[in-house]
Amino acid sequence: MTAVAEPVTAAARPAAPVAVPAPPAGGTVTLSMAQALNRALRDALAEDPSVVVFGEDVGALGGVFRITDGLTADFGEARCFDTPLAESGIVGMAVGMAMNGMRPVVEMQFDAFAYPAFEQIVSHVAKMRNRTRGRVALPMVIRVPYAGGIGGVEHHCDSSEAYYAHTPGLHVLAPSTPADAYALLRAAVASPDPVVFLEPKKLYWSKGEVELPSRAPGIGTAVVRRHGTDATLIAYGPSVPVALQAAETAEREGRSLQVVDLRSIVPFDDETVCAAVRSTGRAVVVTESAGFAGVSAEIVARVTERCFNALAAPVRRVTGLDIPYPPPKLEHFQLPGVDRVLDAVDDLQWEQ
Amino acid sequence: MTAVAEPVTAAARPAAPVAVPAPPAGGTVTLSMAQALNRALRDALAEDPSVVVFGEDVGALGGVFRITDGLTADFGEARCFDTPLAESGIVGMAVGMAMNGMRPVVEMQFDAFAYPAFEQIVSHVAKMRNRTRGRVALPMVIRVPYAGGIGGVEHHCDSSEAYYAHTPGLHVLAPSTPADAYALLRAAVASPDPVVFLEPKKLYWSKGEVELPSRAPGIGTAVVRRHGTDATLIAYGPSVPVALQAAETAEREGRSLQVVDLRSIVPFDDETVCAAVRSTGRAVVVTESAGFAGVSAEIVARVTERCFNALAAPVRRVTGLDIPYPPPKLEHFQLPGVDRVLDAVDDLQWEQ
Amino acid sequence: MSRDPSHLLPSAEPVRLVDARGRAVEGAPYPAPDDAALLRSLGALITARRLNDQAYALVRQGRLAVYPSSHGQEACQVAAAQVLDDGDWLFPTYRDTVAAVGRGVDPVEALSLLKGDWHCGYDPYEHRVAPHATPLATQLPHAVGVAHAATLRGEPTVVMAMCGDGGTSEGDFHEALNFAAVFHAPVVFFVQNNEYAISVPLSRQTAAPSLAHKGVGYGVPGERVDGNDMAALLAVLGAAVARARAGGGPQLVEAHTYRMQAHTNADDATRYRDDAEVAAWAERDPITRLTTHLRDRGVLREEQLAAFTAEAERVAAHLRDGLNRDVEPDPADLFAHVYATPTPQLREQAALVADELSRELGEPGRQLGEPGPAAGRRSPEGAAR
Amino acid sequence: MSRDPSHLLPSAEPVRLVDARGRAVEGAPYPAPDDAALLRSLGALITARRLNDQAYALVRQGRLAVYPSSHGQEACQVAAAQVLDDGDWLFPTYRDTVAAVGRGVDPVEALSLLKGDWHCGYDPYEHRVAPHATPLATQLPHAVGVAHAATLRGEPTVVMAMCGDGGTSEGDFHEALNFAAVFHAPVVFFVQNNEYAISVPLSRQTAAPSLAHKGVGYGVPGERVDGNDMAALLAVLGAAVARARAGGGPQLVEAHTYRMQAHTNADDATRYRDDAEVAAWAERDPITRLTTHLRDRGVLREEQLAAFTAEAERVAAHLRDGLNRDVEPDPADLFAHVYATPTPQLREQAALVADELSRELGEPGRQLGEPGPAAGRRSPEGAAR
Ligand SMILES: Cc1ncc(C[n+]2csc(CCOP(=O)(O)OP(=O)(O)O)c2C)c(N)n1
Ligand SMILES: Cc1ncc(C[n+]2csc(CCOP(=O)(O)OP(=O)(O)O)c2C)c(N)n1
Ligand SMILES: [Mg+2]
Ligand SMILES: [Mg+2]
Repeated sequence: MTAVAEPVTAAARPAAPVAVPAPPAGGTVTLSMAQALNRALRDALAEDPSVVVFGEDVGALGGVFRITDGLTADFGEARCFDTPLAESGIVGMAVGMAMNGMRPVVEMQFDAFAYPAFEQIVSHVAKMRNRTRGRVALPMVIRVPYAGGIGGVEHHCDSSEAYYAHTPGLHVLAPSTPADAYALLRAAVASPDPVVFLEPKKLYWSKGEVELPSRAPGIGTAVVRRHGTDATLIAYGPSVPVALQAAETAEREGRSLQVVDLRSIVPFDDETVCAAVRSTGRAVVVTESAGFAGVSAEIVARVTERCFNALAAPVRRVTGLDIPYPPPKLEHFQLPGVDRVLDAVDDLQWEQ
Repeated sequence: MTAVAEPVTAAARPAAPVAVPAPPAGGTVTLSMAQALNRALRDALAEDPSVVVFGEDVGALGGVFRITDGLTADFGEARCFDTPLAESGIVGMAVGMAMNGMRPVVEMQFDAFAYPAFEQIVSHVAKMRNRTRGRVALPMVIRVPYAGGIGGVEHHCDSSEAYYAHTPGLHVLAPSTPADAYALLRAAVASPDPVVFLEPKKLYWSKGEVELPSRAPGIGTAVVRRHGTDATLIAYGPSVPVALQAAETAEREGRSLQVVDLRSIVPFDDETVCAAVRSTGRAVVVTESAGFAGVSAEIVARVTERCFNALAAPVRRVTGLDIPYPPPKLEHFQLPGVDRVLDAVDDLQWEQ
Repeated sequence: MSRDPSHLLPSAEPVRLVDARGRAVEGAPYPAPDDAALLRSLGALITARRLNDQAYALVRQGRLAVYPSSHGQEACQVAAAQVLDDGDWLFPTYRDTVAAVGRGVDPVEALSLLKGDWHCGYDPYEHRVAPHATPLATQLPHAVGVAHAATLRGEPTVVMAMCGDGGTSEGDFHEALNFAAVFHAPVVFFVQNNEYAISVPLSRQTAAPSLAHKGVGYGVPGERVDGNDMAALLAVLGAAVARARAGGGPQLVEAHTYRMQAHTNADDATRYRDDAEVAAWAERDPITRLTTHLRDRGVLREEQLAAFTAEAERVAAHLRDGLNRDVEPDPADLFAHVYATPTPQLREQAALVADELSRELGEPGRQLGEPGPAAGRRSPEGAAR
Repeated sequence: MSRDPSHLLPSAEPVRLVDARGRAVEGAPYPAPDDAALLRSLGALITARRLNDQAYALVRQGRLAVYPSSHGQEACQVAAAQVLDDGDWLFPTYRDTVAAVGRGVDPVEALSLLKGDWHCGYDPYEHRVAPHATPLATQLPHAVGVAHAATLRGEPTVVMAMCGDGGTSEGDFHEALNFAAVFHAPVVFFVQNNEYAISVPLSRQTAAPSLAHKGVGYGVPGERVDGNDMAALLAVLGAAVARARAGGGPQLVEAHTYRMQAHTNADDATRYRDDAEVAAWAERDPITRLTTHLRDRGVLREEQLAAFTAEAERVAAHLRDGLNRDVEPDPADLFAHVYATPTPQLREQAALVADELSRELGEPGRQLGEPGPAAGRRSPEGAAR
């Protein structure tokens, strides 16, 4: 049985609660990404009384992915609560609460179910600070279980980052490890600006070491996940493990690939990305979302603008196809895989 | 007094009705873009009884920009009518009507006021044909008075093309001349697929020759608006006149700039664009919308992917800033102007 | 200044024609359907229950990803289909597979979505059943559009637009009811109030006296009905359809029922509700109720019941067979239906995938359709091995 | 099963305390406000009208881009502000400038949006007035959030959330009312039904008996009030605020009034309504009505009226002076407030614009702030001249 209370996933997943009841005082723990997120919310709720968590099914159920597991029980109804089923209302209410001293963290149940809130996000969340000349800040987080790879039916696997990344005024984050999930969610909740926080669904159950308190870099910082000399793979969120796997395969084939994990799509860490690309002279961008006018296009464009003279080949993209997300049985055609990444690497004009 | 019934524009515009009451049987007429659009709707309504036009204030008022001027009077309430004030409802109702044999053409009053319909557009309009394996087509047009340059207050000047262009399943068109406004709107209404039709507000009152019946190329075709040999400017909609002006200035300075007008953002005419860029070896993309993860990024990315070896310099972008659209008094900083375009051209590594 | 709203308000109690013990209610505000109709409904109910249980079992067997069951809500499902004419339309949600089947959709095709072969598995025009809607309440404005198009052409179509109690909170519910009222569209909005939206109980969804009380705010008559009373559902929905067809405009009908199982098989309902609550609703089972009612009145013969059960088994077997058959989905479909004619960009991408596949087919040990990276690599030319 | 809804339904006729001829209505369901309050309101009304007319004139003089006037709706504007305490919040639309001013916002700052210097010209926290909302109904969920945050902290804040008749059709209206009801939030939803949404008359906006009838569908009491009767507005809105403050939850109040002028100066109302309709409403002018009422009852002395008029002139002069003063907007502001700290990308873009400006300042004949291409070109190095 899966942890997903939705007509959605084929994949069998642990139904076990993800809450981490006994937080160690410090040091390093092994957590799934779901647990790391739960822990981040817990720690934020415990530290700052203005933090509130709400959305659909986040209370007693703990969210369809159990990210809010146990929060209502442990912090009370006032701090973590279910709302009526209306995403524009949820985001709009969060705007008002943020205007009035709170730090709301809201959950959209799936990417596609954040679309009803689009007007609130684009016309208010993103613009409030600017339109009030900095007088009204909106410290709020919109959490979105993001992208695919879990065998979900239609409307459950969209990749929506481009919509948010193109909207000035939002920060857009996408962790790829439990440690970053923890660190970035804490940073998002602490941020004075609104953050769209994209949680790769297919990585919820992936495990990793999490240092507590976190010393991971914050918003706006990319990291080199793997060093390499021949070409740089640029990825974020669900594509990072694919890039790392591709780099491993390539190494066996004698090619040294570097992997940059953006972590933060907005703000964008031009410095780290460009330094990495310049060091290899070749690059491939890997994203799960459709390519056309997506974040992958932006990465190609800005890397090319900035590193043109260091490039031995055009920066290539391996992205989702420009089609509606496929049904489960055809999903694997949509997801960037190791082979596609390596094919793209092969195309980087090595003959020159 | 302006033709705009909204708390929006500083610019004084002709309040006169735009309807063209006596359609000549053929030949060429001089029309404003607003008149050309009105004429296209008229001709479509007259030719095809399944065409219906609806939205906010499109009836008696003729739309806040008067694009539907006189349609209710001439074709009756059943063919052109006002709806309650709810954009999701408008688009959703259009979906149903398109499912049931009609060809709805709906008007969103301004870009930002289409956002409430975002879920309907992304999750239904764009996906219906695909999810039903081609059984249910949605021949419908979503008309959007688009972008800025008219001194509008906040929420009245957004450029929203990237949101739609990134969504597979939609066609996205943006005319820059009255002739194209007519031709492309006719093509959009006749299309078996949903079209987001972006009407550059600042060009509504610009005049031009319109051939009737139109022989302009249809959806998916870009055109070279001006030939040149040194560099190619790529633009669409409101940026085309800017690009043409820049090319004129450049000519006086002894530099020959080519101008490509995309007309159709989706589908994208790679052939025409790449041929143009290859012929000059240098290119600048000009769009009014924010640059980050916008259509401009896609153009840079795909041109670079396809023409890398023909490029003497990275393709540059001149775009709107990555900020919420400015208030009227600061609007000119947001709009790509001739000087910015020519500065970007100057940056195209001419020294090599 | 205000039009008199009293006729728009629902009755204080849901309309009931047959009580939980199967006895006819005296002085009910609607005439009872005739016995032939009730018998026919009983057959449909038995098949409906069997379909729900079969689909549930098929999830356990891994043939379906998940199934949002209408177990306990079958009377609503059957009534929604039965009150419509052939030319009418039904707009179902993900939970309304049984209603779609009731209009003639092949259950195997209806479950294609949840099997994962494709999205909508049936031809919506064949039985005038819209694709299952997942984004909540988004189907309701579509229903209004279908109805309004029919009205404009002078066709007598009525549209049955279904949604859940949770769905009534979405903005699209509001906009659809308002549009239907303003355009006087022949739509019956049928809310199955099953007390839960996943884990959220009705009391946290609304503070309204009832969901049917939302009608008056649009000038739409609201009615409430016992959602486990087949007779009452046929009467109330039938009257709403007849009224819409006669030009009376839209209506809002709220059926009080209960989601007997978890939201889907993937859900753990013990986290948010008591078994006792579920047990109490089991007492009100719609099938037991109608069976008792017809049996007590001597209308139902045991052979008839046996025939119903046999028919239900036949349908279940058909479903099993259909879902146990593996269809190899064709990746070419991914590109074929995005637009009427694929864009040049899609043709390029389709060619890339075809190229991957042709390479992959040359590679032993990799199966088309196997999860994981999509395809075989091109031979890594240029790679410094 | 259903909670009794009768207390949630509005009265058949709008509440009226003073009739169109200025006479007190017998047996009105609310006590009349005392004369001091009414006198104070008259002063505010006179200033409100003067502000509307001054702003309208300033558009003709080119000092404002456009002005959506509340001419004719001033009683609603004044009442919305007057019934609130300092700690309360007001959420105005683009048409509610006068209400914002009523809470203390400087009219010059309130009109910054329409002058075009910046978006919101005032500090929303200073007088607890949210920025004018343009995307219709989107401010209503914000109002619920502000109220709920206050409730969580145990603060006695009440929020007055304003919208128009057209705005009630948007999904956000629905979601906000439902959230307010479920969270029992102290919000007064105040709908100014001025009969039009730009060109669309109420009859095409809704088929409901009244907009106040939408309340019952959320479990929110609905009330209707004569929107040109200052006394009735103070009574009804005052009671709603008191009820919300006392923990009674949200309320929906619909005021029946009329948009006496076009939607904005840019609109041509002759396209969609008759002068006779406008003339009929002129008879029901809220200021004339209250003046007559107070004068007839000997409460209003002519010196007082003169003082009110003088005060209105003073405010109008302040507005004129403020709007005639040209402030040079600073382009650095474009980048300063997108985020708390500009991103590296914004710093780059700000530097580019600053560079353009510095070049431009060296160029005679080009003015900062002049429309058209933003700035001077860099010297076109490399250009083959
Ligand atoms: C717009 C949207 N938001 C959220 C969801 C996720 N979701 C799927 S079903 C469901 C609960 C629906 O409850 P209800 O409308 O009562 O229908 P029921 O499942 O009880 O039949 C939710 C929240 C969705 N499908 N669409
Ligand atoms: C979401 C949205 N859609 C459309 C508009 C354009 N628009 C501005 S005002 C208006 C009419 C509003 O009417 P109403 O709510 O009755 O308020 P009034 O102007 O009468 O005060 C419209 C359609 C908008 N501002 N926001
Ligand atoms: Mg339910
Ligand atoms: Mg109005």
